[in-house]
Order: sequence, then C-alpha cells, then structure tokens
Amino acid sequence: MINVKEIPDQELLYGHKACPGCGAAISSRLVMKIIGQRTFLAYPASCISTVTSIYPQMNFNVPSMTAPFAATGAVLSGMRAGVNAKGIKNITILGIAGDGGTADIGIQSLSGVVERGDDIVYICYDNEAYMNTGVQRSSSTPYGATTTTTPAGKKSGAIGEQKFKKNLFDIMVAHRISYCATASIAYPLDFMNKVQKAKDVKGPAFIQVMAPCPTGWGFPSNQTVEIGKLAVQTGLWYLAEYENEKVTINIVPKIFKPIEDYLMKQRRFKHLKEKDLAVIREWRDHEWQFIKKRYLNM
Amino acid sequence: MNKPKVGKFVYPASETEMPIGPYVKAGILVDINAGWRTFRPILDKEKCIKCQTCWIFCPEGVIDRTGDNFEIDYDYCKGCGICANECPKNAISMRKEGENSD
Amino acid sequence: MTNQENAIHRTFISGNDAVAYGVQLCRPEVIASYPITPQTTVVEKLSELVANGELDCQYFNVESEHSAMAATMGAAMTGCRTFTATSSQGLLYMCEMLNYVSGSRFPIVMMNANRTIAAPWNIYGDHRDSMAMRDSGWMQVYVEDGQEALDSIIQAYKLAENCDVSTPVMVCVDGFVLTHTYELVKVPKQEEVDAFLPKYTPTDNILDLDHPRGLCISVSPEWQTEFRYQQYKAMEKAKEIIPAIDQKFNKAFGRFYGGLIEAYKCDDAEYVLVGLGSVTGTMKIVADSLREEGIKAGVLKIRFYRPFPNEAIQNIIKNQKGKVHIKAIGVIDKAVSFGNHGPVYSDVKAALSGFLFPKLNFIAGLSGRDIKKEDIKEMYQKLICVSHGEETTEIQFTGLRWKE
Amino acid sequence: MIEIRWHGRGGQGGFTAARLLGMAAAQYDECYAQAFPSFGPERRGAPVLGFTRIDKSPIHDHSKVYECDYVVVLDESLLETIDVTQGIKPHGRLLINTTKKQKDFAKLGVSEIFTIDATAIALEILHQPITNTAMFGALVAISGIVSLEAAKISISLSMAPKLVEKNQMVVEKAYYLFKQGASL
Repeated sequence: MINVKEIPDQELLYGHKACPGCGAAISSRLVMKIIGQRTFLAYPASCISTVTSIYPQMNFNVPSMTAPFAATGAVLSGMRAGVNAKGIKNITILGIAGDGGTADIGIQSLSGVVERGDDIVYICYDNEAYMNTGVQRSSSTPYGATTTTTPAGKKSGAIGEQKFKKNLFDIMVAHRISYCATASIAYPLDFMNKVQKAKDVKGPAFIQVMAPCPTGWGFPSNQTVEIGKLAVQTGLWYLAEYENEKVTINIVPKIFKPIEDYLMKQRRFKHLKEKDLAVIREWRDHEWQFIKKRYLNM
Repeated sequence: MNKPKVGKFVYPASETEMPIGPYVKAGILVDINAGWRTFRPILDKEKCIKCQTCWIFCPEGVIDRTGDNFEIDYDYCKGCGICANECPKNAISMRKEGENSD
Repeated sequence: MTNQENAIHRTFISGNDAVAYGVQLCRPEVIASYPITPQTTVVEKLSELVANGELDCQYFNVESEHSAMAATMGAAMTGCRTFTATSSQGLLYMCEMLNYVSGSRFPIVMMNANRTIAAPWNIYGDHRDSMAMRDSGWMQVYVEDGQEALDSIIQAYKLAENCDVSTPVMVCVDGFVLTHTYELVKVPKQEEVDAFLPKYTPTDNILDLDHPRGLCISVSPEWQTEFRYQQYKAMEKAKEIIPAIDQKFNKAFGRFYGGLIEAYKCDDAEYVLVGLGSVTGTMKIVADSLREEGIKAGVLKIRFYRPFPNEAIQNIIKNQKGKVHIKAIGVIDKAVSFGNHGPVYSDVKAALSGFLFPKLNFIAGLSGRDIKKEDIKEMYQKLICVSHGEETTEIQFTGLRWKE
Repeated sequence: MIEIRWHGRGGQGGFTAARLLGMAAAQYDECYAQAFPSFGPERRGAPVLGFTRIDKSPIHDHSKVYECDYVVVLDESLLETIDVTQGIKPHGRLLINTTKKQKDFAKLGVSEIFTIDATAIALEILHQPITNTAMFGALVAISGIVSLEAAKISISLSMAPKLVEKNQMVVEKAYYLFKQGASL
C-alpha cells in the first residue's frame, strides 16, 4: 500500500491552466506522482492537453505528446514498439485521456491496444462530458444530466441526457485486460494504489477515474472532492478493480446516501423532478444488484 | 518541493531558430497563474497538523510540504478553495484578494 | 556466377514484393500495419520476413488505418525508422493522421497502393486516393514499375530523414497494374543499401527521457503561420535535395530516374503528354512509335507530385537557344477534381501559364479502366489537331462509352 | 514481344504458370518479362486469366494484353462459356488440356492447336489434378520461349522444397510429349 509520506514531492504536472478546482488536474497530478519521470506520455485533445501544452507552454515535466483524438491507444502501441526497438527498459508508456477520447471516439483504438496486450497504462479521467469544448454530452454522461447538446426542455419536459452512462470497466474486463479499475479523485490513496498496480503489471492496464468538473457540472470550485465522495456514497459511482481474472469492489456502502445529496448540489441535475430521481434510483439499485450477484456472491 | 521554475522563454528570432516540428522543452514555466485568484488560502500554521490532505487534493500541486511548515506557492495557486474545504482542522481560510490578512 | 546464382540476382517479383524488399533493405525498426486490397501482399510479405527472422523489426497489426498511422507516429516519436502501407479507403481513413504526421515533421515512409475511392465501390487502380491527400503535407512520388517502386522506397527514407526536409514521403504504386504484376527487379545488396542509407539519426523532435520535451503541441495563431512556413520551406528544399539523392543513388546502384521529373524525348518535342505512374511506360512506347512516323512526340513523367516540380516542367518547354518548341501539351489525369480539372492538369497548367500553346486534360484510367496504346495515340492526335487551331473541349474523358 | 494468355479457374494455378514462365525467361534466360493475373477478388472455381509478356528488351508497356501469340487453356470446360480464341494472332497457337484430339477443335478456327492430357500427367505424378505445371512444360515445348532447364529452375526457385522435384518431373514429362524422338 502506498504511504502518503513516501509519495514523491516532485511535481511533474505544474503551472497548468485548468479551471480552479479541476478534478482532471487532481487525477493527472496524482498519476504523474506514481508513474514518475521514466515515462512517455500521450494525451489526446482534451482539457488536459489544452491546459498543459500550448506553445511554448509545457506543464508536464516528462517526455509527452498530444495524441490525435481518436488514437491514443494506437499511439501508445507505437511508443511501446519504439522503446522495445530501442531497448529502453523500465519505462511506463502512459496515456491520459478524457471520457470522450476514451469511451467515444477513442474506443476502437483503446480496444486495439488492450487486445494486443501491449504493456501500457491508460488513464481515463471521467468528467462525464466534453468539457474542453464547453460541455457536450459523451457516452459517459449520466442519465438526467444537462449538457449543451442534451439540454433540458422547459416545455417538452426533456430531462437532458436520456441514456445511462456507458460502462467502460465491464468493456475492459471483457477484454481480459491485465489490470483495470475504477477510481475517484475523492479517494486518492485507493486511486494511487491502483495506478501503482497499473504501472507494475505486465501488459495493458486501464483506470477510469471519476474527476468532477466544477465548471461543467455546476458546483463551487472548492467542492470537487466532496462531490466525488458523494458519487460513491450514493452508489452512483463504484470503486472496483479487476486483477488476476477477479473483480473486487473496493467500497460497498452498507446503505446509500440519498442521491439528492449528490445530484442537487450540481447545476446539471437541478431540473430533475421526483419521477426522474426515481429512474436514477432504480438504475442504481439495478446496477448494484448486478454487481452484488456477479462479483460479491450476494 | 521539486517543480519547474518560471523562466523566460526566448522566442525564435528567425527562421533558423525555429524548432523542426511543434515541440517544446519541458520544465520551463512561461508565466504565472496568480491573476486567476479571487480568494487566497491562508494557512494557520498553529492549527496545521501536517496531515497532508490539502497537499494531496490540490489540483495545482502548489502546497510545499518539505519545509518546517507547509507553504503555498501563490504564483500558481488559483484559489479554488479545495484545501480549505477539505482541511480537517479548518487550518486554511479563504480570504478575498486585496483584503488585509489580519 | 552459376546459373542458379544469376537467377537469384535477377528476381522476378510483384510490385508489392519489390516494395517489401525495398523496405526490408532500409531496416525499419517498427512497422504497424492494416491490410487493404491491393496493398495486402506488402504487409503479408513484411510479416513473413519478420517471422522468418530476415527482418529485425517490431511488426504489429492494428485495428484500422487511422491507428496504423497513429502507431507508426508513436514509434517515430521514439526515434525509430518506421514504415506502413495502405490504399484507397484506408488512405482516406488515415487523412487526419497524415496531416498530424507531416505537421509534426516525422520522417515516416509509407507505400500507397493507388486504388480508386468509393462510391461506387471498386478495388482497381486510379489516383483519386492519393490526389485527395495532395495537401496533407506529405511528399508524393509516383513510380513506373516494380524496380522504381523498390528504389523509391530507399530514396524516400533518404529524403524524409534529411534534417532540412524532415517530412514524410508517400510512395505511390499503381494498384494491380504494378502491385500485382511480376517483373524483373534487381534487388540491391544489403551492404550497398546500408552504405547509401545509414542508420537514422533523428532530430530533437523525439521523446527523450534525458531531455523531456512536449511533442505535437498546440500552437496558437500567433505562431502557427511560422510553423506552416517551415513546412512550406522544407518542401521547397526537397526540390533541391530530390535530384541530388537520385544522382547519388545512380552512383551507388546505376539507376537514375531524373529526380523530380523524367523528360523522355522532350528536348525537341512538339507534342508532350504528361503522366504519372505506370502509364508513363506505355506512353513512352507510343511516343517511340509516333517518332518513327515523324511526329515529334515526348513524354513528361512527373515523379514527384509534391513537391510539385514547377521549375523543372518549365525548363523542358524551351530549347537551349530559348526557343519554345512545344506546340501543344496534354496531361493524363487518373483522377478528377469534380467541378474543375484533373488535379495534375491544374498544376501543370498553372506552371505553364506563361506559355500560350494549347493545353488539354485527358481524364483516363479511372477505377482501373485500361489506358490502351491506341488511347494514348489518340491523345497525341488531339494535341496535333488542337495545335492546328481545331476547336475542342479542354477536358476530355478518354474511352467514354458515348460521345460527349 | 511474345504475349501469352492463360485460362484457368481460381485455385488451379493458372497465374502461377504465367509467373513461372516469366520467371524462367527473366531470371534465367536473360530476357525481360511481365506476368499478371486478371485482377480481382480470388474466388475458387471462377474463370480467371493470367498473362505473360516476354521480350529481349525491357518491357515498359503496362496496358493490358489484347493480342496473344499463345493461349493456354488449363480446364477444357472453360471452352463452353468463354471464347478462348479472342485476340489470338493470325499465327497464334492454342494449347488445350484435354483428352480429345486436335481435330475435335477445328471449329475454333485457330491455325495451330495443340492438345495434351495434362490431368493424366498431374494425377500420375502429383496424385492431384493440378495441371498448371504440366501445361507450363507443354507450352515450353511447343514454343521454345524458354529452355527446359530454365523452366525447371523457375520451379525450384518458387515452389516449396517438397513440391519441387515432382513438379519438375511433371514439366519434363509434358515437355517430352511434344519433343519427338526424345525420351525421359
């Protein structure tokens, strides 16, 4: 287990231009602390690319590159092949991408690199929409959330996003990936331990880390961690990992906090009515039934 | 604390000084972010128990835990307030920029 | 030399095999591939060479052409010499990546098996795929036969990796007509190629643990023009370097292709047909036979379409005394820019805008339609007619089933 | 320039024969050659074509073959659906794999027709009805385009080692069927 005191002091992501309170920045900073300097990093078009690397600014203090939006996975494969050809040892080939770049346009490429079994680490910071371009929905946007492309309709009664969040974890498990996990920036030790495992494991590793976005979700910038915790405590996000062909659920809430505690703190859910909340509750309970039956023998 | 330093970026003065390809050296910061801040975190060193909660959650990584007391790099702090919000001892308070700090 | 040894030195192989052997001789360190007809046998052959231990290379198969170029770029960023190949729909699927690679200045070499693009679906050859990528920032060389395909791969690495150029090269090989046609190809010896093309020394534009850099980064409008200007200058520089490389290649291997263009019997030609790729061989035969009839026919083969050899083309128009000997010029395009001319014609016409002789554009060979010797002869006839003042349309579709 | 068209069905090795001939001429006999298939998806059983061009000087022509000096038919059943005489030159020759006699094909109107039971040779030596190398041997005999030695070397250069010897035997057997007075 990781000891906070032993985490390096060195800041490998510093001086970036992310919004105050950015969950993606928290996750990326912590990832870099665990992965360290011996890495080649690729990040596609995303908040993280925009806030770190615009000529002549470069806030990642490791060799890095901006990957094409659709092809982070493929770029990682190429980098791994390259370091293999060059005989470079003890290096992590790392990708950091948003949910759009992972679950939508990048999923083919992600599936490709995982299927090939290349020794890489892929971190998806999940802020549940295309935040960099002004909050458009992605397949990771949860039910009921308003985005600029899934607005809530005043007259029509449209509730915003009408589909449930895509489950990337299950997709990765189906690939029989070497290691994968879900995490949250609100549980940093759990997260960093997972990053450490991802780094250490041979073969592909994938972590989807929930990274609340004050700007896009609509909450004060000081509440990023609080919101992240509530997502887990209400059962709307779960912390899990898959290793050695087994799934572990890291936190199983005995009772869920009311989902309103989480949802009503965010502008994107403010319009939801009780019947909408009931749909979300039902979805959550169904998901957990599935998790319990499948992974917890309950 | 080990972090990149602000340095003066020397822009190419001619065609021959341009890099071949859009790359840039890492480890130099071209400007500071202090202008982003409305509220400034003030750390009460008496109350601080050095639990590192603020250090770990800071999106900017501006809290230096290496000295005798925790220090904040105000050049890069954007004043988000996560540190103040998460501090278990309420050792950090957010104060409007420009107002006197006691 | 025994008969058997002699037989091995003179190989009878397909254009795709010639490409694969050319690549093998250049010792790429990473190849990422995705198959597509008619490119497939290139990557099959390369995977076979790797499997047999005849090529020491990280070879892997990816899930799409977009990923093939992305992975190739990932490897190029680590300072490796890389290769990939594609065709048609695949090239278009790669379009984003082509611009990414050229803008990032990685000296990747790729073979494109020229094939038309859907719809309607068709797997046969024309130039609509690579012409659509004209402005992707890649250099494009079109080859006439299997030997030139092999030789151009070797030249392509020399060119792309020249630090003043640092620009990717696409070697365009006509689908089926060259890729699947077996011809006599002399495969150079490894030590000869090693001497001509030393180990790749990358620029600073690589990922380096000792010198961390951010690559492919965003550039705001304040600086973007300067980076684009560099790309422009690199292509201009390539115009000087290409003939020099070809000369050097000639010294090493005894084969010379004329650099940017090959002007065949153009010195005193009155009627010149311009073409690219495999059709230029057939054009030369027709020009020869017309010469026997007393018609001063010439062939201008454009090897490099990007950078475009404006000056080289202008130089063939006049004789040494500065007198214009050309009476009419025609351009064969195996592509068409709907709403305008064929793409090559547009460029040739622009290059020759100062000359008043008539110019015609022949759209031919689309989607694998054969360009017969009679077709080419007819094109020359049309040039003769138009030079005598006969009215005709500027753009003509060759072999159309009905009269225009 | 000599131009040859090969008729077969997908999977019968018609193009391989076209290629072997080109290889024998180009790699061994110091000629120049071109060989190419009728381009397209490879479907087993579908009628396919192969072409060979051979010349003493380099071949620059990359247009299709329209006129032939020789036409070789690997599968007699193709005659029912395809006009194999198309483009055959006035003194061109037609070689057919058949058990019938030359005179049975008189209606095709080709001045010189040669027949050979290549299937029988293939079955005897290869134990499979793969007739391409027999037809190759036969064409070498009737045309003299390349030497028998060149033909055999092309097989050794391009076939898997275990196939070389038997296919060379096939070539020889077919060759000597047309070479009067010679024997194995």
